Amino acid sequence: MDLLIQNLISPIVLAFLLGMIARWVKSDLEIPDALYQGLSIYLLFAIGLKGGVALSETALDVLVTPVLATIALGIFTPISAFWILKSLGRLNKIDAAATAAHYGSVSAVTFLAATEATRLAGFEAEGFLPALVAVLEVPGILIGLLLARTNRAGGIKAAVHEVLAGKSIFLLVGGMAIGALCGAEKIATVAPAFIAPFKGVLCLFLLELGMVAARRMGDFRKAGIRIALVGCLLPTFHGILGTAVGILIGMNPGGAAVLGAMAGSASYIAAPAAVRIALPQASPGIYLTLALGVTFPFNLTVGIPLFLSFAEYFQKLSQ
Amino acid sequence: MDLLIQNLISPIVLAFLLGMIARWVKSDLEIPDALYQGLSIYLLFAIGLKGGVALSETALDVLVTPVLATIALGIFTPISAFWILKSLGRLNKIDAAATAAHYGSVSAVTFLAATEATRLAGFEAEGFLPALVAVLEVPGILIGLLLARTNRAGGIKAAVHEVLAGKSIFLLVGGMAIGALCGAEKIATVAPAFIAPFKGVLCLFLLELGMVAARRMGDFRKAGIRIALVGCLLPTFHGILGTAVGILIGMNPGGAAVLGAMAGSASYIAAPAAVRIALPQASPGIYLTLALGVTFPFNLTVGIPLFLSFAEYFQKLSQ
Amino acid sequence: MDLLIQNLISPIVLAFLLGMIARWVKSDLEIPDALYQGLSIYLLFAIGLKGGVALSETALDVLVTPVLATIALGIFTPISAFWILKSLGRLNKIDAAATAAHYGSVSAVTFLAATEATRLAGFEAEGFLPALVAVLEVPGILIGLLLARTNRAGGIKAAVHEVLAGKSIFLLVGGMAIGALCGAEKIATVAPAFIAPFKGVLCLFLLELGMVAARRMGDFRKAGIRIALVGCLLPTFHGILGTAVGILIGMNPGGAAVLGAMAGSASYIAAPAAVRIALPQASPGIYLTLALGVTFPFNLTVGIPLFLSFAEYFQKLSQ
Amino acid sequence: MKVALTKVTMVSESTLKEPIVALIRRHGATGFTLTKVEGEGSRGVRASDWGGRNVMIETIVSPETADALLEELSSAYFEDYAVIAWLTDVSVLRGEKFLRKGS
Amino acid sequence: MKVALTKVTMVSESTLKEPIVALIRRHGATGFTLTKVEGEGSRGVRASDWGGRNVMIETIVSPETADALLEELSSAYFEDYAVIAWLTDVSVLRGEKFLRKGS
Amino acid sequence: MKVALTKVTMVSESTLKEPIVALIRRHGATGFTLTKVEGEGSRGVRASDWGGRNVMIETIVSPETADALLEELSSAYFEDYAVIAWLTDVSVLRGEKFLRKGS
Ligand SMILES: Nc1ncnc2c1ncn2[C@@H]1O[C@H](COP(=O)(O)O)[C@@H](O)[C@H]1O
Ligand SMILES: Nc1ncnc2c1ncn2[C@@H]1O[C@H](COP(=O)(O)O)[C@@H](O)[C@H]1O
Ligand SMILES: Nc1ncnc2c1ncn2[C@@H]1O[C@H](COP(=O)(O)O)[C@@H](O)[C@H]1O
Ligand code: NA
Ligand code: NA
Ligand code: NA
Repeated sequence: MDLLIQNLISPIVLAFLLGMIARWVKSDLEIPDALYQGLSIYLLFAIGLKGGVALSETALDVLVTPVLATIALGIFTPISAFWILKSLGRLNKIDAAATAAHYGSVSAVTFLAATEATRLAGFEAEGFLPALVAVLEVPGILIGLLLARTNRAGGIKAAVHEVLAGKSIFLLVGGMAIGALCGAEKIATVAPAFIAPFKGVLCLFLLELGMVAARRMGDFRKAGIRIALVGCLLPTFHGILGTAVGILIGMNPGGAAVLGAMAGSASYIAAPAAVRIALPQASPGIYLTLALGVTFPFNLTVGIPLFLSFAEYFQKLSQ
Repeated sequence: MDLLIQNLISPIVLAFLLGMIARWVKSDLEIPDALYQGLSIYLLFAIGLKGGVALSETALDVLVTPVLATIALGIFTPISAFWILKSLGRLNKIDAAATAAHYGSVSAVTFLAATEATRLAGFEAEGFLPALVAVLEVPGILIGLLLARTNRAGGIKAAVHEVLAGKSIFLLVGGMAIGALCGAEKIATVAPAFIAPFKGVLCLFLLELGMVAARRMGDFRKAGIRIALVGCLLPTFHGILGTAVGILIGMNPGGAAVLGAMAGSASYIAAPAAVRIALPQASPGIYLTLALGVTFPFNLTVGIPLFLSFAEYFQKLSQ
Repeated sequence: MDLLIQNLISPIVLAFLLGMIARWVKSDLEIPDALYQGLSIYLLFAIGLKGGVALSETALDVLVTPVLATIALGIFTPISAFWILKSLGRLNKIDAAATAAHYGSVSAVTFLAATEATRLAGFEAEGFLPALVAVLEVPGILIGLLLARTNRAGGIKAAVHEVLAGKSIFLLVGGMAIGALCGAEKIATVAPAFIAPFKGVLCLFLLELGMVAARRMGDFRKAGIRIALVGCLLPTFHGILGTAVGILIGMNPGGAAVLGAMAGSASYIAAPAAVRIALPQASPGIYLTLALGVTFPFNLTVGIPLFLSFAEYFQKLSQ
Repeated sequence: MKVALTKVTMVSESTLKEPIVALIRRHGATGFTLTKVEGEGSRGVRASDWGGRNVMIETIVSPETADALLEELSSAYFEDYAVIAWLTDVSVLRGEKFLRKGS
Repeated sequence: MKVALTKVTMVSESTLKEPIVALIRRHGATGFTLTKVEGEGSRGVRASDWGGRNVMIETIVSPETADALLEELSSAYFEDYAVIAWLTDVSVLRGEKFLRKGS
Repeated sequence: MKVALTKVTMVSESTLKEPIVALIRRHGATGFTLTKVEGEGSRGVRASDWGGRNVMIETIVSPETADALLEELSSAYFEDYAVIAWLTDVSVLRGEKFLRKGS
C-alpha cells in the first residue's frame, strides 16, 4: 500500500494525471506535434544510449539467459493475449490478433516508469534492461500479425519493414549501438543532454500522453466494460508471469519487476504503426483504447507497485 | 544607476534586445511556432514546479498575509488602470476595460526577469513568490471584463473558463501542485531538466519576445505618444505600490521588488486570450501594443531596478 | 590511423552515420522541421555565447594575427576553389562561382566536430576560435558571388543582406556580443542550458544532417565521380593550408587543425541561402551535393584526423 | 459516380478554432480538415502570440449547407474577428460520405 | 496561355503517406505538395498518435489522370483507411509543366 | 450576395517567401495566407535545408489581378526557381473586402 502511494506521488505519474485533467477541464493546452515527436526521438535515442553503455560493460554470457527468457515472453504473451481477447474479450479474430500484437510488444514509457519507480522504492535493476526492451519489441508484433493469418498481398512484409525500420526500433537500436561502441567515457560528453535531464523530459512526454489517454478513455463506453476488464487482466497476468521469470533466472527483484512491467505492457508506438498497415480492417478504436487508455494507466498506477511487491515476495519464496 | 546598468547587461535583457534587433535589421531569423509554444510550456510548468516545492517547505500561516495582499493588488490595479486609461489615455470604455484586464493580471516573464535581476543584484527573494504569480493572474482579468459590463451572452462565462483552464494558469497551477505534492527530494530527479537550464531557456524565449515586441512597437505611431506614456506610468505607479505593500507586510526588499514588478507588469499570455473572446470589439492593437511593446520592455530595463532601489530605500525608511 | 579510428568512434560521427543509415534502410524517422530549426538556433547561439566569453578573456592584440590570417584564408580559398572547380571539375563559370562561395565560407558544424575531435585526441585549442568562425563566414561568400560577375539587378545587394542579416551570422554574432558583454560570471547562469548539453544537442543535429547528406549522395551519380573527387581534393588542400597557416602564426597544433578544418569546410547554411538568391541560375544540385554530400562527411571522417596529424608533424618541423 | 459538392474554407485567428468547429458540427458536416497557417489581412492582429498563428479549416458539404455555414459564420464573426471564408466547387467519389447526417 | 487542369486533393491518416506518394508517381504526375494537417471525420481514428496527424497531398494533373488517380485511391484505400479525396478545377500558365511525362 | 473571385495559389521554395509577399502587396491584394508545406517537383531541390521546406501562399483577388499576378510571377521566377502557381474560382460573401484598395 505504501509502495502504491509512494509510486503514485511521483513527477512522472502526476504529469500523466495532469495531462488527463487538462482534457477533462477542456484546457486549451496542446503539445505541438513537432515537440511531441522531438520528445519521442529524444527519449528513444537516450534509452538506447544508456542501454548501449550498460551493454559495453556487461559480459556477454551474463546476457544469454535474460535475452532467451525475454524472447520466450515475446512469443508467449501475444498468443495468450490472443486467446484471452477472443474468449473473455469476445473480440473477432482480426481485432484479437491486432490487439495481441500490442500486448506481445512492449511500451518504452512503461519500461521507463517502472525503472524509475523501482529506483525510488530503493530497489536495484540490472543495467542491461534497455537491451531487453529492444529484444522484446519485435517478436510480439510479428506473432500478432501471423495470428491474423491475413491474405493481403505484401501486408506482413510491409509490416515487418515498418517494425524493423520504424523510428521506434531504429532509434533504440541505433542509440544502443552508439552507446556500446563509444563506451561510458565518450558518452560522458553527451550525458548532460541525454542522461541528466532525461526524467524531466519524460515528464513532459507523459503530460502529452495523459492528454491522449484521456481522449482514448472517451472511447471506453463504445468498447465496453468487459473489454476494459480484460485490459486490466492482461497486464496483471503477463506482468506477474514476467516478474516470476525474472526471479527464476536470477535477476534482482527490482530488475524482475521491470521485466514484468515490460511483459505486462502494451506497445503504442511501434505496434499501432505496423498493425495499421498490415491489418487495416482491425479497429484502432479497440487496440489503441486498450493499450493507451486502459493498460498504460493501469500499469503506471497499480501494475508496477504490484510487480515490485510480488518480486520481493517471490524471491523470498524461491530462496 | 549602477543597478540599472548591472540589470541591463544580463543574458536575459540582451537576448530580448537581440530579438528586437533581428526585426530592425530585417533578419530572416524566425522562432518556429512549435518551439515557441514548447518554450512557454516548459517555462510555465517549471515556474510552477519550483513554486510548489517552495510551498511544500513554507508554513501555511506565513502565506496568509502575502496572499491577501496579492489579492488586494489584483483588485486595485485593474480599477486604477481602467480609470487612468480612460482619463489620461483617453481610451473608450471597452478598450480601457480590455487593457485594464491586462494590467490587473501579471506577466510571468516579467516575474522571472525580476527574480533574476534581484538575485544578480545580491538581494534575496522569498521562495513562495511563484505561488503569488498564480494568485495574481486571475482576479485582474475578471475585474477588467466586469468593468466593460458587456451584454454579450456567454462572453464572461467563456472568458472565465478561458482564464482558469487556459494553458497559462493550468500549467502554472498544475506544476505547483506536482511540486508541492512531491516535495524537494522527488523533484530533484527532474531538476536537471527544469531547474538548471531554466535561465537559458528563458533567454531563447526572450529572443522571440523581442521580435514580437519590435513588431508591436511598429504599431506605436498609430497608438500615439500619449498612450505610450500611460504605458510607462502604469507600471511605475503599480510597481511602486506593489513594492511598498511588500515591504509593509514584512517581505525582504528583494521579494518586495519582485512583487512590485508583478503588480506593475501587464499579462500578455492569459489576458489577451480571455479578452479576445469576451471583448472582441476591443482593439488588440491597443492592449497588445501597450502590454508587450511598451510596458514589458519598460519593466525589463527601467522598472525592475527602480523597484529594487525603492524597496531598499523604503525599507530603511520604514524601519 | 589510431587517430582516425578514435575520431570515427565518437557520438558525433556515429550520429551522422546513423542518420545516413536511416535513409538507406528507408526508416520513417523524420526530424520535424521546427525541431531542426530549433536545434540550429540553439547551436549557433551557443557557439556565439561561448566564443564571446572567450573573447572577453582574450587580450585584443592576441587576436590581431589570427583574425588577419583568417581573412586571408577567406579571400584565398574561394578563388582557388573557383579555379579548381572550373579546370579540374569542368564546371561552368556560374556553377563554379556558386560552389566557390560555399568553399570560401565555413561550416559551423565541421568547426564543432573538429573542436570535439581535437579535445578527444588530447590536444588543446584556443578559446577565441569561435570568433574566427564568424570572421570566416562572410568574405568567401561575397567573393564567390563577385566571381560570377552577375548582372542581375540587386542580386549581390540582396545577397549581402542575406548573409549579414541571415540567421546564421546573426545568431553567431549576436550570441558572441552577449557573451562578451556579460562575461564568464553572468553567462554561468545560462551555462546549464547552453554549455553542458551542447554536445548532445549537436548529436541530434548530426542525426538530421546525416539524413540530408544521404539524400544528397543520391544525387551523386548525376554529379559524376570527377566532381566528387574534387569535393575531396578541395577540403584536403584548403585544410592543409589552413593548418599550416595556423602553425605559422603560432597557434597550438589543436587550434591550427581546427582552423584547417574551418578553411577546408564548405558552408551549407549561410552560403546556400545567399547563393540561391544572388545566383538562381546556378544548380543547387551541384553545390549542395558537394558541400553536404561529399565535403562534410569527408572532413568528419578523414579530414579532421588528417589535419590533426599534419598539425603535429608540421609543428615539429617548424620548431 | 462523381458528385458535385462545395468546399467551405475558413481562415481565422486561432481564438476562433473551437467556435468554428462547433459551427461545422452543428451544420451536420461529416468532417473537416484543419491546417495551421500564417496570414496577413486587413486587420492583421492576432489576439495572442502564444495562441499560435491562424487556422485554416476546410469542410466539404452540400451547396446548401455551405451557404448556411457561410451565412452564419459571416453574421457571427465577420465584424469583430479576423476571419475570412470562401467557397469552392469540388467533385468527389461516393458523395454519400459527405452528406448531412440524417438527411 | 492558361490551361485547364485538375487538382486532386487527398487527406489521409499519415500511415498512407508513402503509398499515396507512390500512387501519384505511378500515375505520372510531375509533382505534389504535402501539408501536415489535423482533422476529424467519420472514422476519427489515427493509427498512431506518434505518427503525427493527417497529411493533405495535392497534385495537379490532367483531368483524365485525376479520374484515374481518384479511382485507384478509392478502390485501394477508401474502405479500410481514414482517407478522403476531391477534385477541383484549376487553371495554370505553361500547362506542359504539369502533363504526364512521355505523353 | 456572393461574389465570384479568383484564388491564386503559389507553391515555392522558401527563399522566395519575401519576394512573393512583396509581389502580392504590390498588386494590391487585401491579404494572403501562408502554409508551410513540403513537396516534390521537376526540380526537386531546395536551396537550404535550414530554410525550411516550401511555402504555399494563397491570395484571393479579382480575376484581373489574378492574371496580372500570375503573369509577373511566371516571368520573374518560373525559369530559375522551384515555383508553381495555379488559379481557382471561388466565391465569397462581402466581396468588397477582397477588392483592390483604391479601385
Ligand atoms: N485576400 C486574402 N486572400 C487570402 N487570405 C486572406 C486574404 N485576406 C485575409 N486573409 C486571411 O484571413 C486572415 C484574417 O484576415 P483579416 O480579417 O482581413 O485580418 C488573414 O490573417 C489571412 O490569413
Ligand atoms: N467533410 C469533410 N471535409 C473536409 N475534410 C474531411 C471531411 N471528412 C473527412 N475529412 C478529412 O479526412 C480525414 C479522414 O476522414 P474519415 O475517413 O471520414 O475519418 C479526416 O480526419 C479529415 O481530415
Ligand atoms: N504537379 C504538381 N502538383 C502539385 N504541386 C506541385 C506540382 N509540381 C510541383 N509542385 C510543387 O511545387 C514545388 C516546385 O516544383 P518544381 O518547380 O517543379 O520543382 C514542388 O516542390 C511542389 O511542392
Ligand atoms: Na508486453
Ligand atoms: Na499587473
Ligand atoms: Na572554407
